[in-house]
Amino acid sequence: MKQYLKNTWYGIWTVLIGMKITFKHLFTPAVTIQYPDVKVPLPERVRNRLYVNIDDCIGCDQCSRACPVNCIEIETVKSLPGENLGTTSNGKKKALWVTKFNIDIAKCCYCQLCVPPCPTECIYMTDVYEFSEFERDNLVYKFANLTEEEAVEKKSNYEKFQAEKEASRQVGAAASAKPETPVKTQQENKNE
Amino acid sequence: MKNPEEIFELLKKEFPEAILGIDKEAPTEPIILIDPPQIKTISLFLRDNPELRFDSLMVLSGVDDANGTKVKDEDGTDVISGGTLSVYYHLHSVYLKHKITLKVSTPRGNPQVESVYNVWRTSDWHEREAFDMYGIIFLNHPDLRRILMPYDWNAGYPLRKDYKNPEFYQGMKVPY
Amino acid sequence: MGLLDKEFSDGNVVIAKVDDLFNWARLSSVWQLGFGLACCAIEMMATSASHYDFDRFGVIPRNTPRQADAIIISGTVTLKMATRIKRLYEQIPDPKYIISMGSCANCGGPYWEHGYHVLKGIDRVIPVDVYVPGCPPRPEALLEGLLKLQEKIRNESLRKKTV
Amino acid sequence: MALKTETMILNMGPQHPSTHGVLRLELELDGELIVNVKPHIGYLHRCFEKHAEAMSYPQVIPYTDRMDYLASMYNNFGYVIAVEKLLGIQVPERVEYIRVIMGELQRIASHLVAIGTNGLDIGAFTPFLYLFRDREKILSLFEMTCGARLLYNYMWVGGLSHDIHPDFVRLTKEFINYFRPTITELNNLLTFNKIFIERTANIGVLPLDTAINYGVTGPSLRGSGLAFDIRKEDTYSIYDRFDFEIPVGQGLVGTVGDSWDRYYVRILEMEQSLRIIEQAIDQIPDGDVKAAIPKRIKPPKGTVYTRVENPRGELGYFIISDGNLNPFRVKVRAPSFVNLEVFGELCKGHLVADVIAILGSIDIVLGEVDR
Repeated sequence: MKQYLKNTWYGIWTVLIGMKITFKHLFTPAVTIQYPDVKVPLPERVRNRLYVNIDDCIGCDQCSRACPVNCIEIETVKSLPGENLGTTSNGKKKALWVTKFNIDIAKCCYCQLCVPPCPTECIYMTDVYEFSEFERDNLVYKFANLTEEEAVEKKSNYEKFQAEKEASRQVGAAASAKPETPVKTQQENKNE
Repeated sequence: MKNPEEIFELLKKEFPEAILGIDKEAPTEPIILIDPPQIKTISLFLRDNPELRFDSLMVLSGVDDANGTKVKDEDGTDVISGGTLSVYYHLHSVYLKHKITLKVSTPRGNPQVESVYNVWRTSDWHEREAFDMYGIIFLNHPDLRRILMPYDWNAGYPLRKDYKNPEFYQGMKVPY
Repeated sequence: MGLLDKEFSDGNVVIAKVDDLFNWARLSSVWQLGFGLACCAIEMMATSASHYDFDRFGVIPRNTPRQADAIIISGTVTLKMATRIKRLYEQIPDPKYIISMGSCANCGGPYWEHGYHVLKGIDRVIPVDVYVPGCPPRPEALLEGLLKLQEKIRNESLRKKTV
Repeated sequence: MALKTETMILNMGPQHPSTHGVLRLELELDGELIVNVKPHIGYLHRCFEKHAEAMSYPQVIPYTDRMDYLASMYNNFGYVIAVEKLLGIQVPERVEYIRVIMGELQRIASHLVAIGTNGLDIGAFTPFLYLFRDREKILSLFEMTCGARLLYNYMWVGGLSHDIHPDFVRLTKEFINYFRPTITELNNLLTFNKIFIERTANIGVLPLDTAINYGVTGPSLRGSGLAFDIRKEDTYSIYDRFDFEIPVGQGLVGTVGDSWDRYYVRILEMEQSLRIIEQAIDQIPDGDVKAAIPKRIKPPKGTVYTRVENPRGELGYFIISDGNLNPFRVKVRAPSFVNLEVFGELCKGHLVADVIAILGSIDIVLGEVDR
């Protein structure tokens, strides 16, 4: 009986201690962030939405290879010798048309493994985190700045150029090595 | 406290046929190779011998050695035939503080290993996992069911190197 | 409110006003099914905890689907779990809303390629209203997703949808 | 007179607020008493081991994050140690110190969730809110350092992804000073609350020999009274340089190894973690954190098993390398997976309401149980 009363008293007493603590907390400043009205500044290293500065991209495909989830899709077309694609902001010469640079941000796991390999520092993570969508397809971000027609054109240009080169080389090879026909076929095989 | 070589010598003396050898190529600890049907007797010895006292099984892992020959089946997918599946046992003594690794290899076509359920109860779920992932059958395990995959999964053992994912499971499309 | 949901074939002033009232009531008390799946669930818990306080938007976790208005699918949905989620979804009374939180629920996320046991997107099983990207999304991002959902509810109507 | 009665099967989960995720329990009941518990797992099986076989070594690190999502730093830690052992590389001193500090901060953050949810399940809502408030402070430290709140991908093979922020040392010290009194407050609020003690003391007693036979590790094993901690036992990184104690369960309010002991070990462990951080933060040497990161990680043929003391117990990585860029096999010895096995044993003979108290005291993370 004595133990029972003691236990009861102990129960009430410890609850009162707890209540004292909660009461004290009534007078501490609130920590809640009033989100839509107040937005706390994020630290500089914060990792949110990926962004690609396509003007600086040289189409080297390094980020896509580093990505563990393969959410970056890059397609490039080689430029023709006469074309000038300009340089990136840190002075690298561009040699490839980036016809497709898609990031499926819905797949991205925000690990930042794609950022360090980039030689021109054109892919980086921004502090934008508010980009929810009603449709999932809107989460595929297309960064390439060539229009589709342009991309097709570049592709066909390059193919034409390649074909011309091939033809001229075949003519050249035929001219230089006329007697040795088997070698020529071998070369052809290699080019395929 | 004993090092793995000493334990190997001790085991070799006790069970001359069941101990197949010691593999020292690993950069960390050597691996003692054991005949699959004998693993339970050896485990009991390892646990109960006062000099060894391996009272805890750290991890039991199934491995597909992928050392068989690859053949193409009618759909054109690679299927491995022949070769072995292995089970690694990492043991540890809480009181004597020594560690040891055991390995058993069993043919891929009929993978059967004696269960160590009665030696270390930890092995219960580990063995079920190895069965789930590799299809290794642990003899005398009291409750050998799938553990991580659904109970009605009938598309094979996912961690085998030649596993092929099914197209549908209960009407849900599986591939992306 | 299943009886009143999308029942009226033509709108009038009364329906329009009732619409507003209903939408306001619905959007300001989105009771969610307390339902954590994976990593995102921890961020969801953090959202309901002191710093972000989900309660400000009327979001209270309910432990049974029959009292809930919305599910936040917070994390990876595996094939084993998908059938259960479908069942839970079916038990929620109309109108019901789904927020898909995080990469995994959106499309399988990091597991889309080799995940033999991962459902590649919860929208293969149940319809999704808002996709919140992130892995895991920040609590603010989830709140923003909720605001988007409220936006959607605000524009709903009791009228039948014209095709 | 013994009436012949039938037992009843009660299903709990996978959607249940107190199962800490998607665990399904099949309870066999005799009235209110539990006769048998069958856990069904796998509802969050995310195929980590298959992914590890398809990725290169550094690409596996983001996936290790996602296993035990409450202790991502420690998962990274264990993995990078394993790969470094396989490669045979030494990391710079500075990296070791930062790793230890991050690991211990993560241990505190993880225990805060464990304690908070344990209390929440039993009915104590206020501590949950207070602890999440404190956890948010640790998360902001992590966010400042590596940019992510939950899944960090911070420790890389041979180094770290970022150096610490210039303010990190100051803010961590501030956090330690802030957090010490909070633990006392928590003790007053929850630990020694009579109602909490009544719910947890003498509930789910785990005897030591059962614990060892079932392979239980971490706070659950220490709660049973054995001072077994891999940080001391099989010391890794630079843990041998710090002075700290291993708290064990003593049965202060009940039997040794009951739920309350497992809970209290966590609180004592947080204090020890603070001690380690205090010692380490003053000793961080200067240097580069990316010095030893290899360009291409291609370990030699071989196998390695390393273990670290995760907040939940022994986290082991068993890696087989066949000399290629991808690991041949990565097996994870997940502490929660092993600790959950003993759960059925603990519940036998208790009431239904005790199930969640016991489950909370084991502190499982389903991401790690199922991987």
